[in-house]
Amino acid sequence: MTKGEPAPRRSGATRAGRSGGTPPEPEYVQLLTPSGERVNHPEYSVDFTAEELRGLYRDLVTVRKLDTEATALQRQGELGIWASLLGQEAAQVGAGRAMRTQDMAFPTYREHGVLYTRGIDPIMPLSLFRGVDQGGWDPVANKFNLYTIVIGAQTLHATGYAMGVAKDGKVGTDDGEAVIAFFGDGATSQGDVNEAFIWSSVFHAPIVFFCQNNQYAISEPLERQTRIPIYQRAAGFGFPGVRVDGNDVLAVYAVTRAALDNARLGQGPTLIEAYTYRMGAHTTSDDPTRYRVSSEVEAWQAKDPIARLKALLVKEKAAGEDFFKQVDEDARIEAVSLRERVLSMPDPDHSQIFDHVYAEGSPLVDAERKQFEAYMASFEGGH
Amino acid sequence: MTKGEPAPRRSGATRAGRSGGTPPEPEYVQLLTPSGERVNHPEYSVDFTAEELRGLYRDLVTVRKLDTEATALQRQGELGIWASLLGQEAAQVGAGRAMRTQDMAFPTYREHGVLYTRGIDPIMPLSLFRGVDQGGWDPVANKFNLYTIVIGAQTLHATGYAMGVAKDGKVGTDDGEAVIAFFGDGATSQGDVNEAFIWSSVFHAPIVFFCQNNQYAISEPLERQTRIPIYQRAAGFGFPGVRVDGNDVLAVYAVTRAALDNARLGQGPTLIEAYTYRMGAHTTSDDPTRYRVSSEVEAWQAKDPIARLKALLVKEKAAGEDFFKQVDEDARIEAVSLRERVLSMPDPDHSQIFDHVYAEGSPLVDAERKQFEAYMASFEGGH
Amino acid sequence: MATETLTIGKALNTGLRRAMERDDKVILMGEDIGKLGGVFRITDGLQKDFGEERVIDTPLAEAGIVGTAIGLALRGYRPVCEIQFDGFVYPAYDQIVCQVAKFRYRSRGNVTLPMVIRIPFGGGIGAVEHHSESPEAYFAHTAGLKVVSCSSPEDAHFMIQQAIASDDPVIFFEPKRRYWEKGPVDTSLGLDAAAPLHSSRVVRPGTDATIVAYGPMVKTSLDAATAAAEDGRSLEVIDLRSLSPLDMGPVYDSVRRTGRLVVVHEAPGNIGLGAEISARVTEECFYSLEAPVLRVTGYNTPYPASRLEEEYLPDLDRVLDAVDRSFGW
Amino acid sequence: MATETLTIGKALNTGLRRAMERDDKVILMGEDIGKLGGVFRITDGLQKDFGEERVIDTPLAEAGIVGTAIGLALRGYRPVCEIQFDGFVYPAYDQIVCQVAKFRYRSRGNVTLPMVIRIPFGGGIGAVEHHSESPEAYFAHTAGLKVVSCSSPEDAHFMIQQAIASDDPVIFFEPKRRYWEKGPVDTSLGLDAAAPLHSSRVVRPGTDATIVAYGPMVKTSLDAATAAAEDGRSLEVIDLRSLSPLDMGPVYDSVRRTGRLVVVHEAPGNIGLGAEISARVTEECFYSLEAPVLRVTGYNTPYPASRLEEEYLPDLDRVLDAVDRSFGW
Ligand SMILES: Cc1ncc(C[n+]2csc(CCOP(=O)(O)OP(=O)(O)O)c2C)c(N)n1
Ligand SMILES: Cc1ncc(C[n+]2csc(CCOP(=O)(O)OP(=O)(O)O)c2C)c(N)n1
Ligand SMILES: [Mg+2]
Ligand SMILES: [Mg+2]
Repeated sequence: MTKGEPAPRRSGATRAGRSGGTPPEPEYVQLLTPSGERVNHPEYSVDFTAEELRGLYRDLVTVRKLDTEATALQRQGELGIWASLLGQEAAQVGAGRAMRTQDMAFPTYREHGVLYTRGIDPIMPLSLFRGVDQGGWDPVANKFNLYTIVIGAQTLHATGYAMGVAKDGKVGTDDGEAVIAFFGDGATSQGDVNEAFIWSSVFHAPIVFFCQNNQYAISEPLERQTRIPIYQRAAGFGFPGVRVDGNDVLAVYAVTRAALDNARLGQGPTLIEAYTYRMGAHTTSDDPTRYRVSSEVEAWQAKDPIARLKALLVKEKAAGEDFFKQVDEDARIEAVSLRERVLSMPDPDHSQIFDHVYAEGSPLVDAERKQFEAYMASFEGGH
Repeated sequence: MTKGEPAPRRSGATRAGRSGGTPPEPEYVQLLTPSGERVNHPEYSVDFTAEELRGLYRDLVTVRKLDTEATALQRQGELGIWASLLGQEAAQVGAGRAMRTQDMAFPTYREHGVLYTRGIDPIMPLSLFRGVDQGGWDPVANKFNLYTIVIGAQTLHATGYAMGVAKDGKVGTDDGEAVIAFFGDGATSQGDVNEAFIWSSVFHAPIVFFCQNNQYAISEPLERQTRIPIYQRAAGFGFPGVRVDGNDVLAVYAVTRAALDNARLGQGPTLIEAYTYRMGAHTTSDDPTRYRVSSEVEAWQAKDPIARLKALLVKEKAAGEDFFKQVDEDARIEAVSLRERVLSMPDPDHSQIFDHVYAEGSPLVDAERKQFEAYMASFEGGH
Repeated sequence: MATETLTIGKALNTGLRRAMERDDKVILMGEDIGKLGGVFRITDGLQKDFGEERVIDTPLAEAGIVGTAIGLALRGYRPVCEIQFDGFVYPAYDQIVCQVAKFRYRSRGNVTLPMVIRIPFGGGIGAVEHHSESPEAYFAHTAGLKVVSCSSPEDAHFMIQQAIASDDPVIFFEPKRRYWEKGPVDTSLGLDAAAPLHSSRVVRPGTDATIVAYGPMVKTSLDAATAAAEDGRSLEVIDLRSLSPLDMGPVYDSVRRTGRLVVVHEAPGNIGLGAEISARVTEECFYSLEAPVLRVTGYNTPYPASRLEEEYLPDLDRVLDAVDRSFGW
Repeated sequence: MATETLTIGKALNTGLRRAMERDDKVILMGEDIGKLGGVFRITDGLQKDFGEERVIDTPLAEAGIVGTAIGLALRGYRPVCEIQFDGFVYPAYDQIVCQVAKFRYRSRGNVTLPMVIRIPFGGGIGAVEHHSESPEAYFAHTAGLKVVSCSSPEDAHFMIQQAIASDDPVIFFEPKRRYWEKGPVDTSLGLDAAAPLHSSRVVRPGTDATIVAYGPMVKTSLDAATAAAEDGRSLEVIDLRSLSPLDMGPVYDSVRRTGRLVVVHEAPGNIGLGAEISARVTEECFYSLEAPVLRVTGYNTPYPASRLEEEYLPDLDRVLDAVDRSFGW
């Protein structure tokens, strides 16, 4: 992927090449059709080497495999719940790979694919969903915040962090830092998210708002949140919005890279709407048959993000059967390792209840810890 | 004022006729220049009879006079604080008179002019600012909600009320009901206000969002809240926004009437930005010399809403000296009466502390009331 | 008589249905309450039967839910808001504390806001963070709100109807870990037959010590009483039912008889309901108390990861331990 | 030694200035804190001297203030947020309760959030609604937050610096009706010379009964003690200073000596700080108490119109009345 110049700033989306399929696709930036054709785009064309394309493919497959394994682990009672990214791999891998090392991400609870691209051990979110902890990684050191479950809250954290980047003088040059905030279509209704738009606009913060519009907030379809396309929200706050085919990893990469580079160069925020679909349930606790028809899911199946990249690789002879097999096999091994490590994950020590409540301690917590330990010890005494 | 057809829906403002003065005026709908010239507008022209113009003039003068009296009462220690509308008379009278009897308003703490047009006794807000009560009028019966001090909160109440109007089937016809929510430029930054935009758009509620952009939120100038004109916020939520010269009572009337009628006819929300200026302090507790220069205030003085209507009335020979004198005299008498009634306003009875906490009572409040009464009685016993 | 065996969840559902049948101004608002029937299915089938105008899937914003409900109440509706989980009520906190709680007072009685805000609360379901909170003290400390919690199918069925019929705003805490507990409900009875909404109740008489609990901890306390009985100790268990206002009469009566009181709740103890009950009981029953009022509560830490919640939450053993300590005073 | 006579407001201002001089990561955020210096002028002159990058006039949105402050803290800053009035903190409640309070815990200590949220609180200034609230119990009940309140210029000056220096998030309640009270402050002293931030303190020794208060009610309690002395009654007054965690040691010591305790605060009594103190003191000093702990608080109603606040708020007479009742028990 040639780094290229940051794309010029733009508001609104352009009409993308329409691929043959029904139903009609919405207007968005697309560089790779569902059938695997490359499409040119006047602003967002990026050259990818064969190796880079294979790398993205590997990411997509691995991320899906790990996610599928997590879903299986939940079904077997090893996780309390799991929020699957199935169908959203391209949006997450594209955005994650578009980040530069120095960039900081603020995820929701579903960004396992982004987490993977940040080089964080994919076991990390599983301890959270297993109930062992509430996020085991160091968010600042890893430049990837803790998962945030309260809808929209992280967009303000991201904005503040980006204000700090600007305060540190880390914008305006090629090696500047940018921030990316992830959230869903449902989240756009929260006050916090709209306040984040306001703050980042007023303070001209180096931030990209990356909305995965997966068409649903649990059971509620998009029209419960907005009457107009989400990317157009940005116009009301004075910064550009763009819609991208969220199942097209190349387009997501290109659009996100451009927006991040704009941010790091001091050109302020961008809202990206990655138009995609949640192929599975909201979480493993959800029953989507109550609120959507299978024909809808099938229609989206035809736009699968992995199939189209594979088609491209095959068509361009950038990869052969061996490669695909190897990727599958490597992903399988990673999944097996993940499973094994989950199964052998120790439960937290009970006294952890009282750890890290305060940096500088508290007599109340100390006293309760003591009582608790004495109480627990009383059982050992032979009750 | 001929009722006319509701104006067609539009997004954004049109370039208004520029009147001679410097500095350049922003783009907004204007029907009457600061020097008192009528301007035609392709969408918002309304015919006013001479009597109607005189009526609006009388409103403006009266409202200003009562407001000035309240400020004086505060200076003399008769009110705890006062939030003056000085400079915003046209925005408030124009919007208030554009409402039909059946319409419902949700004010902030500064809408004394709107309150006046609703036919509510202007003494009402003074008891609040005196500390005698927290709003003495019946908001539902008067179709004018209690003043809301928590910035932005009322916009959601207005939206819910408007949803109720629609639920009641009171939209779609000429005698339908519409709702108007008032708020300031600062309020546009609150999550609540943006959620109100979302809700009213999604539920297609019969509501007009009326933002008085008086250029300041206490000491903070507009650019602390937004980088683009406020009326453009609406575009991000899928409904029209329009900017109007807020010191031009005719334009405010026309634009608000059109938006309210659109709402009552089932065409959903509109955001109006009334571009105006807070000529006085934020409240009597404020010291604007700390944050703005007098030349700015003077420039706005030249756009005074009352002077321009008077100029028109004179030019069109719609009113003579007698009329102006009479209006001043009537306003003076109203102000004197206001003052007298404030001075003779009884303090609330102490036991009111315990009134109206609950509709169905509470043993805790009852017990405290009893204790309180016994305690108070103990002093009468001759302490 | 038409006594059925219902779960608490189903009893709430039938209660909501009755309320909607009784008064067509009753409307439900919340996230995913329509086709999905809510994540706990408490509103299951209600949109199908009453339509989208009365069972409203809202945008995803809690301030919006409560704020627009206020407007709907001003317009004459009786909105019943569902907050999906305890941990998600805070975006609506400003609207609840500054607007819902104060509207009547500010308007000198001109405005009546008959609203119910339903909140599934408490832990013990193995959930991730923000799904197991017990925020009731925040609301019970707020004058102008009424706050209740049910602990049995029967109470669930009638209390939700009473809350909706009340002209005061009511925060209605549902013990989510007990949604699947079953019990008899005579759904043919009218509201007159039910105990007053704001009354507490002795749910198990006893003579040696008193346990006060509400919501999910009522069952825990009853289990503790059963276990204690095996050791020959007779515990009286009182279900508060109303968290604001508190109905302290039955508590005082009981403590005057037993001389010992343990208060149990999941919320952290510090400045929780237990503190208030302790303070009042000490004031009213000063000379009857054989030991200070003891509290068994969640610890004063954030709610931990779910594999720690068994130790975090009060359970039968901790209740009995407190009873022992009371006797050992 | 450089003892000056400062008001509480000015002492906060000089404390903020010292903290900003000491550490250039300290930044101030809030509404109208720049040119205006805040509506109470607590930040007067600071933007002029430290620039707009360190004293930030924010958009008008409290969730935004606290939410972005979290991000700035993650980035290594030490944000000090001003909430303009007590009644306007609620839009930020979700960010405070779910994020600020829990971030360290959730991250197993990986994240440190050194933030201060300053809130002028309490009544008695003749203001309109939402400007006289006492919301401290909401925060003190929340595990993960620390909560303090100052009552003298000296404490104001040092406690604000200590709060900023603390690696824990601190909610800092400023007794707004006392902003203009004067007292000596030795501004040349470093933080080491000051009492620990989370310690309570006997501010007037006495032998007959104990009064516990904080913030604006410390002066009221001291005045009551002076008046009681004239009647020959010796009251010990303790300033809590830290509302979470509570430093109960000095309170227990005192009550063990006096046998009587009255807790005073402006916030409604129901589930307030007074309840917690009553519960703890009763548990720790059960056999020392000659009478139950009594509470003198704001009534359990919304804060009334200002012409009623004199009766609504605890004053010297109500404190003395409670002391009398304690002696009459
Ligand atoms: C403040 C808040 N309210 C409610 C919830 C419960 N909840 C969890 S996920 C979700 C839907 C989110 O939808 P969206 O933003 O589109 O993200 P997606 O799950 O589709 O990725 C809801 C309502 C929550 N987590 N936080
Ligand atoms: C939630 C909230 N935060 C802060 C305040 C304090 N405050 C009162 S008025 C005001 C400025 C409002 O500005 P704007 O919305 O422009 O209205 P204006 O006063 O100019 O009419 C502020 C910050 C408040 N009332 N409510
Ligand atoms: Mg979604
Ligand atoms: Mg303004």
